[in-house]
Amino acid sequence: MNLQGAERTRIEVLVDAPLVPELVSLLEKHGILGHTVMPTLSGQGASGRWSDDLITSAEHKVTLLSVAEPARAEGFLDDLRPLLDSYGMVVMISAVNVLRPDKFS
Amino acid sequence: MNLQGAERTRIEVLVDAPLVPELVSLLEKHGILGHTVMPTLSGQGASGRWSDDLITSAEHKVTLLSVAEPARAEGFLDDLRPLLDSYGMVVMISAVNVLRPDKFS
Amino acid sequence: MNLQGAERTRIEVLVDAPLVPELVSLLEKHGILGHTVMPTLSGQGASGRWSDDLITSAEHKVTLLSVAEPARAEGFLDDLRPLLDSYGMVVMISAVNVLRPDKFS
Amino acid sequence: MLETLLSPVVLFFVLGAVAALLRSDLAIPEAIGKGISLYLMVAIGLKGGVEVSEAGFTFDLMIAAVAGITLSFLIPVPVFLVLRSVGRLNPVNAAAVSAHYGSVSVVTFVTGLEILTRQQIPAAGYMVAVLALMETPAIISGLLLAQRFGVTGTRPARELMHETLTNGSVMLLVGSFVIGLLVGKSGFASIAPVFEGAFRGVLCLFLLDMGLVAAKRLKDGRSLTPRLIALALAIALTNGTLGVLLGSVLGLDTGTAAALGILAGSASYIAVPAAMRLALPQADPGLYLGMSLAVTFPFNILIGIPIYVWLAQWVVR
Amino acid sequence: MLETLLSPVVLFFVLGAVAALLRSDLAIPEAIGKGISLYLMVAIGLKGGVEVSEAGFTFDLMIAAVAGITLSFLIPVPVFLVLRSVGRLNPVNAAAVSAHYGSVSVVTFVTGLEILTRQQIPAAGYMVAVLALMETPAIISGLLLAQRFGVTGTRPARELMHETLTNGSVMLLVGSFVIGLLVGKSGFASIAPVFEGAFRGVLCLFLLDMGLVAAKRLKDGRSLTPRLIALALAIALTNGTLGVLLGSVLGLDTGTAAALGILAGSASYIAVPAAMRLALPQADPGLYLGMSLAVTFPFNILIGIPIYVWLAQWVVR
Amino acid sequence: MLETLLSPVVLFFVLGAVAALLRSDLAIPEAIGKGISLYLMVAIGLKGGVEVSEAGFTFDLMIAAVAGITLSFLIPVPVFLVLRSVGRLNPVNAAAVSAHYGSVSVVTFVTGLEILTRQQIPAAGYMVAVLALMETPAIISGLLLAQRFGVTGTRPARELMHETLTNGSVMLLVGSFVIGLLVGKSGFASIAPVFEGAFRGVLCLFLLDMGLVAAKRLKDGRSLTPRLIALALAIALTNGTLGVLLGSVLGLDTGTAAALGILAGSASYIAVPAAMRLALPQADPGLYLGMSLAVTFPFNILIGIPIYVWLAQWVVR
Ligand SMILES: Nc1ncnc2c1ncn2[C@@H]1O[C@H](COP(=O)(O)O)[C@@H](O)[C@H]1O
Ligand SMILES: Nc1ncnc2c1ncn2[C@@H]1O[C@H](COP(=O)(O)O)[C@@H](O)[C@H]1O
Ligand SMILES: Nc1ncnc2c1ncn2[C@@H]1O[C@H](COP(=O)(O)O)[C@@H](O)[C@H]1O
Ligand code: NA
Ligand code: NA
Ligand code: NA
Repeated sequence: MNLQGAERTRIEVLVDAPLVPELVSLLEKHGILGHTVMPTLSGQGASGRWSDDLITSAEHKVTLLSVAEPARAEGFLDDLRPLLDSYGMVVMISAVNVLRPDKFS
Repeated sequence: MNLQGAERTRIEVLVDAPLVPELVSLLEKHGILGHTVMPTLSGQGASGRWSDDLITSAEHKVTLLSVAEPARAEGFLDDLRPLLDSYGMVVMISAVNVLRPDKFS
Repeated sequence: MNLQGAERTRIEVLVDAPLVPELVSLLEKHGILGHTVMPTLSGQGASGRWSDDLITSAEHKVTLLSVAEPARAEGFLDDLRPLLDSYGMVVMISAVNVLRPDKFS
Repeated sequence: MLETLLSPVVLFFVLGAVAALLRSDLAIPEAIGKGISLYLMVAIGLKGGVEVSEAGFTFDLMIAAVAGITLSFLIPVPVFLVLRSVGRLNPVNAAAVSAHYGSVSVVTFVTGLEILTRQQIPAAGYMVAVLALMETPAIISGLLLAQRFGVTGTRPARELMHETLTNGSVMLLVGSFVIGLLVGKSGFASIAPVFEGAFRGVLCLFLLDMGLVAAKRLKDGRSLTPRLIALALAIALTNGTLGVLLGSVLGLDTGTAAALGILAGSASYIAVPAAMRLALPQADPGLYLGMSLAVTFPFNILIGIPIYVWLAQWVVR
Repeated sequence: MLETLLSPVVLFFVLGAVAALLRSDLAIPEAIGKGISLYLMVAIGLKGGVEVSEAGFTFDLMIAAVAGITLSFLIPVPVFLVLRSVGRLNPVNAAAVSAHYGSVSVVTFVTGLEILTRQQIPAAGYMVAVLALMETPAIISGLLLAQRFGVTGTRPARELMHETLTNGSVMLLVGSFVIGLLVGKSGFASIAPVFEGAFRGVLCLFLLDMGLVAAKRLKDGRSLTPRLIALALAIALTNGTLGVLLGSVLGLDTGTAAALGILAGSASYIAVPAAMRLALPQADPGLYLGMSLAVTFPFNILIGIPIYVWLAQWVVR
Repeated sequence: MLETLLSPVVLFFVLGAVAALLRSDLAIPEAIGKGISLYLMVAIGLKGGVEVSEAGFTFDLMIAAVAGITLSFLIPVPVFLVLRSVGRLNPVNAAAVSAHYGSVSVVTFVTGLEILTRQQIPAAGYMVAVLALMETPAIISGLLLAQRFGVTGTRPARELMHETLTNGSVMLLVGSFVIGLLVGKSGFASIAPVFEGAFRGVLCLFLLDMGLVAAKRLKDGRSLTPRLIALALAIALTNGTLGVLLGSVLGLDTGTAAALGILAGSASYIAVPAAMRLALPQADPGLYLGMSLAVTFPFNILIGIPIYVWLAQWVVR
């Protein structure tokens, strides 16, 4: 299919809420200045089931979405790899087309 | 990879909540009758950081998701372009496969 | 574009909240042990408009996201097809790359 | 009846409905609406429990309980037949709707209690227990009806039974009732400011929300035809009248007989829809929620309750 | 003035602001903040309605209403001109900001009422109606100003009118006011624990939230320049003074004149931003929310209100 | 002890736990739970501040403060050693868990105060200040322990210090305490209906939620072994006993010594987990939340508090 716009890399990271600022710093280090955080309700993985009770936010998970220029995304992902296990993150990478591509450099 | 189902265009628009009805009208004008709105928590872009405080909903951002027949999606996106700057939207376009493709005409 | 990581199938199902446990059982039956549930706010489709009022959760819709090994995804989707109409679900399938692919078998 | 309409509780319901009909953007956040409905169930459960702890387990209580359970079990049958014949619904939809009318609406009941108290003919405290008992039998009837007509639910009966009995609102009502019984009047005193003093005010806010939700649904008009709207009114009125008469025959006092009528005439829109979405996914939620929430509920709040109360005053000697 | 600063309501505002400035992770969930703001509007509407039901529709009420509407209509004009010339804003931004200053802030008003009551010079109950009347005229002025300078809004005038008049906060204020009028003092009694007894305490929690939100926004400093911050202060002070003087000239009593000043000096951050985002999407929300919410609001809570009150005590003989 | 179990607050905790164990779908919306927990912290802070404003800064206050800080600092050390040897945890997990036990649980403390008040041996008002002071030192101890065993946290010490001190719950407790001090008994009167009158009722709703959350977590059993469950009980009991004895030796009165025991015996599940997730991301949150929230918390509510109170009555002459 032929889509409008210019291609960029879409990175989605499912991560515990307290760790988001760390990841945002890492994004910024690679010159990726835009992101959006989205909520989740519950889930299940190797470490069991969880659902948001918000008595404590330590395990409250959110999705961090960032659309970035492919080369910068590569750099970010390289830096992210060593953190994956201790942070318990799930990372999804796909291609996406955007309008106004200059906004996602 | 070979995926089940038929290919459609997936449009995701990050937009301020008060503007959603405008976009839905625009979708309908192009015969795209299905959509789903999803919440967001916070973000950062060229115009700074924000997080939902909901004292005022003027800057409360949501994601509008619509899966549409490619030709209709083209038409919608063409009409959307001139609004991008003043509305401050982020638009992502990708291909997606759907089951029951007749529902996404 | 050349993305990092290994390719998997990304399945997103928009479904009424009370039916999620059924779908999770179905995922597990096919050996897909990970998923995440995300909230929605409102939408429109062939059966009309809705928005979350939560007086009753019977029509409260959520998105069930699962990233799975392609063959297992196929099996799951085959089992899902007959339920589509009565459950009123919307199913999106796409390819996604993941880091730590062993987690998404 | 005008007096009823001028109660703040009912006026807030009207305000919500008017706002929705004018397409106002007024909206109560989901979490707040959910939170208030949990609060109301705790408050009503506690109150009932404390009252029964004072009055003891009486013969009347047992009679009312048996009457309530019987009504909840049996009401779905005629409702099903009417929905099939007059309403022209298919078996699965008719079965799902009929379960809603056999079960009860907590908020209708609570609003009724308010109005009875205002008219100085309070219902007996044990009616809260009857309320809890009436929530679930109708679900079983509805599913049996569906089964008889060849519709097999997707879930094994045992699982469904468990889900219905451990439904959040049932557990909260029953649990709070038991806590009220255990702590009695003296233990309740320290928490009374929240669960008694604040009750009416919070109920106003909830009915504001219910007015918004019900009117929005009526306006969207999903799956509702004039014929079904008429049926939703007639069924409520018939069941309510039946409840009052039964209460009167069984010798309950005026307020209590009226409360039984309110329970019989009301339709569930919390516990039963959740159960039906799961057990009969083929049934159309727009249909059963439309009838119970958008038609029967407002009808009862504005017209039904005054009628049942007036009827009870008339038939109970 | 120190006395004002030591009211719990103001202290909680300061606590919220301090927490945000220290970059604390303290945050009130959105749904709670929204819920409390709905509660405050219902409570204030009811209170006003009940008071007017006691005092009747007086001549003073009409005078104050006309004064309020006039202020809301006219204030945007000079504000627009100042923002264009001194503030160097483009027409669309200047128009959007000016609409905010013509309209009013419910929470500033409520905090003002609290302080007036503490000082035993309460404002008349009908000022709640004036508050509701002042919310929307400024929106029309703002859009007319934008139009005169070649900016055409995206929405047809009729639609916009409808959206503005059915705005959630307007409907809730007016609706609750009418309910208060209808039920009167006796009908209010049963819901008073929630809407009167709990009012001040809940207001504390809301101002805690407002402190957090306002200071966070000031800290992020989106679109705000020192020049615009100075203007946001000067405009509030001028409008507030104007309101008090007008009230005094029209013969309102001390508390009521002070309340008119507080309304005139306050700027909207709920109804108007939502309308502007829709009608003038080209305008920068960071700008108008920054000025009204992050500068004018805290200024009024901490300094403006005491000044207007003191001025009213001085000029009203 | 039976008397304690029949307090409504404890009964609602049991109801929540039972609902979760029966796999009921009962759930309190997140925003409501969060909102209530903020309310409780404000209410308890205000109450403590008002009480200290009446009683003044006494010598006892200083003694209790020093004792509390010391306990919070030192408790992690033996807990760490036991978790390493008996619990067979790796250093990073042992350090993270030990920080939780040095710190405190606000809700356990509040429930304890309720029970002390019911038994007419109230704790001194300044214990709220001690509560706030005990929240953070344990975090520092925990991180120092991790460091000594070669685990370097991911965050610079200064940043972490700042985050811990500006943690939302700490700021809210301390801020409300200061506001209580400033406004005193007279200023508190107007907001007392919300922060005093409603306190017990709201606490019931919160413990309902805590019962649900704790039991659900226990049932899911993430990362919990029987050995760790036994340790979670033994550590709580030992620390609680230690706290009571220390209080008694220092000459505190019965209620205050019991409160110090409750603080020492309780484990954090709000401030510390958030800090640990950030500072020691390698540690397993299922482990430290499981031990503190699913085991120690219910134990303290149902058994620990009565024991510490009884012990205090016995040892304080
Ligand atoms: N295959 C998957 N698809 C979608 N979400 C997943 C998947 N695996 C894990 N997750 C999410 O990531 C969280 C942590 O996963 P884990 O570290 O495997 O326990 C889970 O609780 C899920 O919310
Ligand atoms: N590259 C990006 N990836 C994801 N979200 C973005 C990106 N850029 C902007 N956004 C979102 O869009 C909003 C508006 O962006 P902007 O107009 O650049 O300020 C931001 O606050 C983010 O929530
Ligand atoms: N084309 C679409 N794009 C995105 N969401 C859709 C689409 N069609 C339907 N939906 C969502 O699925 C729900 C049910 O659809 P339907 O069964 O067609 O009423 C709708 O209310 C929407 O939330
Ligand atoms: Na019924
Ligand atoms: Na103004
Ligand atoms: Na401790």
